[in-house]
Amino acid sequence: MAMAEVMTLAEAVSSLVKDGDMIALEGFTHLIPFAAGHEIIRQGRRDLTLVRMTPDVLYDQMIGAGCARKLIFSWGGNPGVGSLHRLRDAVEHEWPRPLEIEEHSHAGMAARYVAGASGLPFGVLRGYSGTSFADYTDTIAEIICPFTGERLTAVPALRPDVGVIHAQQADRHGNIGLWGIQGVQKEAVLSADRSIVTVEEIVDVLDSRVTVTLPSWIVSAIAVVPGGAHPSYAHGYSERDNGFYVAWEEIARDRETFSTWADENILRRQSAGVS
Amino acid sequence: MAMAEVMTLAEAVSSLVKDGDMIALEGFTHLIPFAAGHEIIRQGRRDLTLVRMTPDVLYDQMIGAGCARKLIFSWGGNPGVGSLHRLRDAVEHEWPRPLEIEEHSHAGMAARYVAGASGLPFGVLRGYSGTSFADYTDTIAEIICPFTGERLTAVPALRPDVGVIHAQQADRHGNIGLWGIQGVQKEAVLSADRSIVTVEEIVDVLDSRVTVTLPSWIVSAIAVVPGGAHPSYAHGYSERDNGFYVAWEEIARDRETFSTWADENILRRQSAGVS
Amino acid sequence: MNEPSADEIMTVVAARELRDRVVCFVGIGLPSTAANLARRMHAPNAVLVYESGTIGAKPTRPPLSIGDGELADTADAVVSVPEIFSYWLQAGRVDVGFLGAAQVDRFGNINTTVVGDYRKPKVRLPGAGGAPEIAASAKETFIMLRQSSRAFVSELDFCTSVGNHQGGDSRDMLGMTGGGPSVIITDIGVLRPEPGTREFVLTALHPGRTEAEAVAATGWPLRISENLTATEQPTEAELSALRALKAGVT
Amino acid sequence: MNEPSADEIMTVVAARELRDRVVCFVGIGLPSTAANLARRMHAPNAVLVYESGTIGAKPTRPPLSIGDGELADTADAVVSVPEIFSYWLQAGRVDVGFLGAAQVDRFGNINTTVVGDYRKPKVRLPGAGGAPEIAASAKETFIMLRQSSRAFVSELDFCTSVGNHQGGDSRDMLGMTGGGPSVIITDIGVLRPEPGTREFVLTALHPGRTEAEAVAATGWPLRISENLTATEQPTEAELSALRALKAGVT
Repeated sequence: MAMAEVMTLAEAVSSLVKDGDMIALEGFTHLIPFAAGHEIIRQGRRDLTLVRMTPDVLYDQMIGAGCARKLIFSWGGNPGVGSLHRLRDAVEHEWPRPLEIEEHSHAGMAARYVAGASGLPFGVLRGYSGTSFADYTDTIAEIICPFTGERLTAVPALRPDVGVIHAQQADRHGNIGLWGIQGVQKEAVLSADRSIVTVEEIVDVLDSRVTVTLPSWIVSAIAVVPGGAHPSYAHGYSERDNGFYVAWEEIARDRETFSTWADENILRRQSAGVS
Repeated sequence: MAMAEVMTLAEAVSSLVKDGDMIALEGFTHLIPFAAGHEIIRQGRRDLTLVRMTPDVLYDQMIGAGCARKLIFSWGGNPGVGSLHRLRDAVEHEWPRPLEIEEHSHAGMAARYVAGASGLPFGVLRGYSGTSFADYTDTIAEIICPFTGERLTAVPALRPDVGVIHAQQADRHGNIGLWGIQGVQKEAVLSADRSIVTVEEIVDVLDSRVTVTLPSWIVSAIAVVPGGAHPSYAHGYSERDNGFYVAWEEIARDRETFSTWADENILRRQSAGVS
Repeated sequence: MNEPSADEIMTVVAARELRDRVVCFVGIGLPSTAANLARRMHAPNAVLVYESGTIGAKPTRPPLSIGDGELADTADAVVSVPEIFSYWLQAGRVDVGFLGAAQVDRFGNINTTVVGDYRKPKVRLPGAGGAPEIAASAKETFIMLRQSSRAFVSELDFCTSVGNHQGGDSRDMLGMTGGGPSVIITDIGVLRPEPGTREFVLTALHPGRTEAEAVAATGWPLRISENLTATEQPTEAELSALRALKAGVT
Repeated sequence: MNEPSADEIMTVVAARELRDRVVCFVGIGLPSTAANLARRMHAPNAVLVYESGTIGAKPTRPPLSIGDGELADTADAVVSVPEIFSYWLQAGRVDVGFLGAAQVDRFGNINTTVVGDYRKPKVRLPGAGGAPEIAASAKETFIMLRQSSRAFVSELDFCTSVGNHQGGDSRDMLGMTGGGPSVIITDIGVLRPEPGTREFVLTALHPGRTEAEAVAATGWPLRISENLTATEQPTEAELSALRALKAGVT
């Protein structure tokens, strides 16, 4: 058992994320680790398999920047706004490179994360029957209840190499605390081999509002990155920047405006966070 | 959708618990619904299938009082003290009546509750292989992972007729809040067809320490029973009465001392709680 | 007050479908607006469940995303995403699933995945989200989308969420625990499944709309109910509540 | 200071086995006392996990039950019982499972269920609790119980928790993810599995104890290790820490 190590975000990404890794950056609208994703782009990681239930603007950026070889997901849109143009460009026109996709529903993805976090090879759910999903993936199988004979669906566990989340706080021992919408934050860390958690701040004692605690010893690295979820938000620290999500529609629609934006706002920026 | 109804404990038991029901009174050392169990004894319910991971002193009392036909459980002892003499007397000598048992491990029982709460017919775990459990029950079966071929264990869902728990608080809308050791409180309610929740008090706003909330509309009845978990405890309201657990050893060892105790402390007592 | 727009009529009609005290699993966009309108009008005790894990959310304005902070702040309970799908939706605790769609067929099956070939799509849509299991497990489902021959198709390019499957009792054969779609609300009218075949037929027309419009906006030979009714014009109360909701006025 | 009792020696020796920084899933009773003693002595950073869902509990005195309030108050995290078994134990995050037993056999398989016939038991014991999956999934398991021919049996009446199964590689054949029992600590001495056969043999004797005593207190033909060692007498520091722990002195 090793305690989480506090380091800069640049160090965390450089030591824990490798080309070709399967990585899961989670956060269900809330607590999306944008800063960590930008650092991965900045460090030029390639051939990643990106896992995420809702590959919204962050994965649009990472896909547009050419980090990804494959996407495992369940809903790829800009919530309340529309399409993810960089994702669509990759799927529809293989730009900047072809993108393999493995597609599930939210319930299926959740069951896969839970199986991964539980050390089981598969999860079981009522789902997918009658749909087209199984025609395009071998990650959906039938399973029969040994007691009732009912037919259900099995999905294989997700076991990312690296799980990345943003949280509100870490305490001085490296225990992570978060509150508000929990998403699959816990499962993204517990299903992964290694993990990076960016936090708003390090505190003496976790806030009483904390509803999910991750003990220090299951986290690999902690980086202090205030605002590290922007344009997503950290409940109690910031508000969702809905304006940015709306603006993304125009930025991402065109390859050139996207590349200019990424250059100015990611590639030529300093690594984020406290060092 | 119907909101939880606030009523007396006597009314709750009388309207929701029937002879022959499968009932789960849960609380993992913490928040054990003793007062509700005593009311079930007082109202003379018979032929119950009692479900509980840790049938400790409360189920010793209910079994000794003759309420139970069957016990589904995973650890039947007096924690830190020793045996449950009434349970043993029923199993070893069929007193006051024979008791059928269906026996699992904690992990198996937890998986069964989770399956019940999830609307699945079975749960999957790594467990039981090489043990003797499957020789004595048909509620353990092998299941093969359709992706890896691994052999795992399936257990059938628990679906009690009634789930009964104690919690610290209900708010004026009937939402239930609890904190401290959570056990399988949530699953006992969510896996059951009907539910009774006894609470320490009704408050305007749930305490900020609450970590588990059960919305009003999934609870059938709420009864206000301050101290309703004694000799178990309600974190923030009372301490575990370890002395009583130790004293139970002598009370329960003998049929007569038990019957005298039950007569004085349960049968001839007024129904507990606020009316 | 201005005349209601087509979207406003659709939203008001959808809101009217939602009874009080139902537990409603809400998709983002128009369904969320309609459900919140219902909560402000005749269904103050409807429980709104969002896939972000917020149960009993009471947003003051239609949230942009299903994970806006206000949903958590106003919810009775906030649970994890795995839990919302297993303990709440799959367990059969949701009365009404309220879904949007990109394509729908005559049996209320839904496509939100791709237009064209899956491997070489003409348009890559967002995909499933929570919809497949909402469609499978909610006791009934309401579908809401603008009617056009591109959206109301004779054959889906991809079946994301199952409605009445191939009609008749074919849905039941799939072993689903939920009841399937009971209404499709569009900007032109309302469609409901015909008993027996479970094919969706036009049962109501909104003010100013015609049967011919509805037929032209449908990619299969749309049948008209013998009991076709006329939608009641949105009331001033409904319209002003809707506009206040969208403006974030409480 | 008084001479140590047999239970005290057993507890001190068990505590010594626990290395610092391990994640230890603790059964109630003697294992819990030993683990907490270790935390006060040489293993201040050991993480104690109780099946009640408390992770990183730091009790000031040995709890009577695995659900005492102090465990929750002092824990780094409190999770539900289903979660402690699925996300934590089954997932392989526990280094050491620390178990008691009513009966143990030469391969470290454990019975805590019944003495005699299951259907007509002579003695009905509490049953499994968390032990079967602790024994299956922890990276290694420590077993702790008083040695007697009634407890150390040639054949278990019921196999509650699997140790080295039938010896050799038979445990591995069961597909378990954890490593199995690595030590049995008794009031007489210490037993460890012989490489290859994985049968437990006597490897240490406590002060004042004899091989003959150990053999007499074992229901199978106990073998003695060629490298039999003598347990170091509990130090004053160990004893006073143990007694302070039991008295609830912090």
